[in-house]
Amino acid sequence: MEQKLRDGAKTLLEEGKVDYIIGFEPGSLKFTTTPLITKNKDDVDRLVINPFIKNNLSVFLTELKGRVGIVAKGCDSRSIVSLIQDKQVARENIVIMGIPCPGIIDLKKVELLLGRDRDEVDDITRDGDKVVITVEGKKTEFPTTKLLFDNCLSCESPTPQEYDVLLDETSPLVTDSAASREKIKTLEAMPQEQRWEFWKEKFDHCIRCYACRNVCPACFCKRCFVEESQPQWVLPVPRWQDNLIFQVIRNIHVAGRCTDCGECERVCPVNIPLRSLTKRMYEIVDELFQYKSGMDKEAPPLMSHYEQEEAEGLIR
Amino acid sequence: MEQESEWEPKLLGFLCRWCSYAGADLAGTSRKKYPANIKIIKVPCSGRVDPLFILKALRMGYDGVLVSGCHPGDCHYQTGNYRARRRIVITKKFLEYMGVDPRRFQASWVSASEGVKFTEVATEVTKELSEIGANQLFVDGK
Amino acid sequence: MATSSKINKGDLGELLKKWSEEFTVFVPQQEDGKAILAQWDGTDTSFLEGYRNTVKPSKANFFPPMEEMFRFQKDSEGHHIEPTVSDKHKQLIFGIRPCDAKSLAILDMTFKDLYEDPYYLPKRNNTILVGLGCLRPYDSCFCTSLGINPAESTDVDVMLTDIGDQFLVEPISEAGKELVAKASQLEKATKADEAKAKEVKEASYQKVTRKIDTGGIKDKLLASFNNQDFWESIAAKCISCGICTFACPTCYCFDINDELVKKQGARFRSWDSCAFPIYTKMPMENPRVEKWRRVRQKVCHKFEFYPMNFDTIACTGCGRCIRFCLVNWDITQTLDKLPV
Amino acid sequence: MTVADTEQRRRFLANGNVYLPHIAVIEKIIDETPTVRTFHFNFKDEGLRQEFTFESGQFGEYSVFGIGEAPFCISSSPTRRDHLEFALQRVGKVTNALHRLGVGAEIGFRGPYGNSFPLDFLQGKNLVFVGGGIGLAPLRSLIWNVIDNKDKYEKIDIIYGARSPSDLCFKYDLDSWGKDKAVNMVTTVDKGDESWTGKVGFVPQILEQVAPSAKNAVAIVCGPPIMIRFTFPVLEKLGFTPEQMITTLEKRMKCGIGKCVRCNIGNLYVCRDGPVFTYAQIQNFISSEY
Repeated sequence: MEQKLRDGAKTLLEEGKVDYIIGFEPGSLKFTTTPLITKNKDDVDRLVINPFIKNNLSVFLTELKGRVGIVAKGCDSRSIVSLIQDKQVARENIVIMGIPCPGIIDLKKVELLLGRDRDEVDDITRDGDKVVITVEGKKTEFPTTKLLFDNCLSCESPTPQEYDVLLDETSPLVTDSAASREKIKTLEAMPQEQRWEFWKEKFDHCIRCYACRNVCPACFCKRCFVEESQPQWVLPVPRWQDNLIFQVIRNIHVAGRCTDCGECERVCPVNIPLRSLTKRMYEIVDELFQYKSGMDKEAPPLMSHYEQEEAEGLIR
Repeated sequence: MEQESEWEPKLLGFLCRWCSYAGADLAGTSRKKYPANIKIIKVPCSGRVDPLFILKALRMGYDGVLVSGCHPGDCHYQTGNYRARRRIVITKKFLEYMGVDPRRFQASWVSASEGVKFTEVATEVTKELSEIGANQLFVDGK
Repeated sequence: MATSSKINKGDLGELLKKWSEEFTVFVPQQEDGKAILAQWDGTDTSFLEGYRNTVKPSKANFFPPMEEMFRFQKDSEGHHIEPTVSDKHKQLIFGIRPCDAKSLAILDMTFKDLYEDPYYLPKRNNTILVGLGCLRPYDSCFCTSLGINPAESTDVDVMLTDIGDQFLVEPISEAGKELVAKASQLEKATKADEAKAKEVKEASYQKVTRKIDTGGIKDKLLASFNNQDFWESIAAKCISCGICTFACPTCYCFDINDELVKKQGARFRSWDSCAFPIYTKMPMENPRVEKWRRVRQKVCHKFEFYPMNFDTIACTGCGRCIRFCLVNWDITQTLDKLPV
Repeated sequence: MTVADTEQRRRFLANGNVYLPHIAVIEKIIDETPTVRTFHFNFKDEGLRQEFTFESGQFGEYSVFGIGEAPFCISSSPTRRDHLEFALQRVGKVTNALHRLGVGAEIGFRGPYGNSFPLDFLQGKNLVFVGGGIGLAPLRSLIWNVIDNKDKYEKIDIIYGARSPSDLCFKYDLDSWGKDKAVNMVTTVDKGDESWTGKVGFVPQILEQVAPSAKNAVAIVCGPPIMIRFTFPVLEKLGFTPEQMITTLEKRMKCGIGKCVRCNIGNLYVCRDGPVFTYAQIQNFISSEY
């Protein structure tokens, strides 16, 4: 699959069909990949596909000028579709090289499970529904569902629905939707006040690095309300009240665009369970409007459309 | 701490100028009494209300927020209130999930001729806010 | 060399308890498998198990993410300003790594420069640093390239080295000597203990495998300053978040903001980052709209401008920016690729 | 450049804390253009009012309490010291708030900060002032300073321009400089109107026409970044060396004392090492950083 990708990407650049290729190359740390964004056809030999290609590369589409060939997992392709729906990118300017994705390994889960950091793990190998981890020469097997990212566990389209080239046959993804929304279930079971206290405490840790926003393909505004000073909606200081409002509004602003790719939670340096917000919003949108983001590039975006009769009973 | 007996809920209303604002006006001129607890901001359309306004009002210490616009189908700008509806219900559901009492953020459709309905809505919302007590959402500590 | 002493690991709790009488003691507490600098709970020393380095750098204890500078209010006579009372309590940071101790020495230069910073320095002067040699550097660490031995430091008051069942205790500063002299839990170290510590330090040094070449780096950066193609290629995958800045023990950019509620107000300072486009934005102009200019600023500030101003590279090789970067943007690779 | 020594820098700290502002009161407001205003102010504290000194080129951090702080140069001359002045264009949060203030309102002031124009170096030389728009404010402090000590300087050229006649600042000064025999005053606008009789053209073009000699001369330039960028090449053409070109720069600033970093040009901080620079100091970085 990797060779097919490299050859395809090289051809795209050589034939002038795209100006840029966006994909993954090996990172500088163990079990890490890093985005490769290049115009140079010699670079594409570094492209890789492995169980650690966690980034949602579609975030780079809105900042590159020209035509782009992009490597996309199922969730990434949904983000691309959503960007097309919002007219942020034009379909004809993108060549999607689709990867049927069997799920991405969450290194934080590996670390918690083993009680040691990733750089002290020798090897992690994916073998179907098992993951074999080697530590100090000793191999241990774990069920894949214990080690995939939460959002992978409820993935609705492991294989891209929108693509120009599909690099492999569809491969099965083992999901566990109950595990995927376990944190949400716990929250829903709490009394109302306790839920608010939970989020207060979480957002007390926020340092306002804006990684969650900057990495989100759905957060494509050129100017964000948090940076507005006239009027000053929230202060740009890491205080829980301002942090919390920032995140609530961000979630509302991306409702109908968020595809539950999980990137915001993955990148949070202070481990705020952001997906417990985005995933719930994703569900609310589905419950109220039977709408799933990034599934149909011809569909009007959620917030610029309406039905005559919907969402009854919530307004007096 | 404010004394329980002195405390009165403060409600911020964003009212569409074409209908609910006129409705509130009608309630006033026809001497239908609605609670003085509501402070009204006139907006060109319920579609103008960004969920940010709601959060900002709660942050500023209002005990509740009411958004009121034209009945579905009656929008002066054809579709403003339909769009508002999607935004409002999403915000309402989401805030509830986060732990905000759903009674703190309410919405209603009130036409220019419904002075009575406006009085009812304002009275009921104020009553509900009295029941749930002062907004402590953004207060430090606990 | 000052005479060193040692302490049994089992007696460390007693020593921390003793110190708690005089200081607020901060230790690297474990939380969800990560170490964070937090006030010692006064019970045990299990926090040392598995401790490598804290997620947040220790600068937060001196230069917090957000800090009130002063309050103001208005009455009939006009405005009144009330400086925020600086915290006078003495703190002791236990277990700080040599890289982070060095970073404080680097921050001191800026905060002492021309005008003394009235928020950072009092906290700094009220602090005792007890260093702990690092035996398990991460694969992202490159401190040795910046002249740091992970298990040795002159930027602390007292330095501890793990020699098996005991820690070798070396007083470094005058305050450190005083502190050690008062501690009854210590006993005199033997020649063998000192030899063992030396061995540990050498072994630690060897464990740091990531390297950068700092030779002529200032000149290389100056020569590449206007090389837009280079900087664009380096910056391509950056997503302009503040993680590397906030995780960095030597980054100190800050923002200042006011808040006014009902005639009562306060001015705050808070961490800021050169990665944010708004950082340099003026109403009519912004000299760093493009991402490559911001990435260049970050690299040049640490490896070119800081050395020009203070004769020190503003990087300690702690590796946090590499570990936490969500796209694995790696400063060591950038420096490697610098055109000669 | 003339850098104040540490002693002097620390003289006017409020409570010994460099971040605390002094309270000052606005005494007079002059509308310069539709978007630019000059404020005359004085300290509320009687003692400070008497003691406070500064040099031409230095700036202060001005607070509107509850809104924030912004840096502006002191636009009056230290030779005329019954009050202080600053001028600003209404462009952002703080400047808008300042424009909403009336006479008698209180503001916060920290300073003076930064270096100043090198008077020792300028003495005995021909001075060429090149200003654009609100950029005249810092030059104005120096121009009055020079005019009040006329015998110490040689020829004075002032080339000043703005977008339109209504955008010219300090018209009252332009008039009195125009009448001063020691001064060659040239005013230009990018686009004139019916009543405009002066020159029309961008400042760098007019500078090229006026063509002041570089011999024993120093050019002092301040204006919008675009004007500064185009003025240096013209001066070079006229034979000015990088050491003979002085500018005063503006950047986004917060602390004003070289700590918060955002105003750097290379290793130099506009607030700490500037705002006054020779072109020689900044030419490596200015093309891409300003």
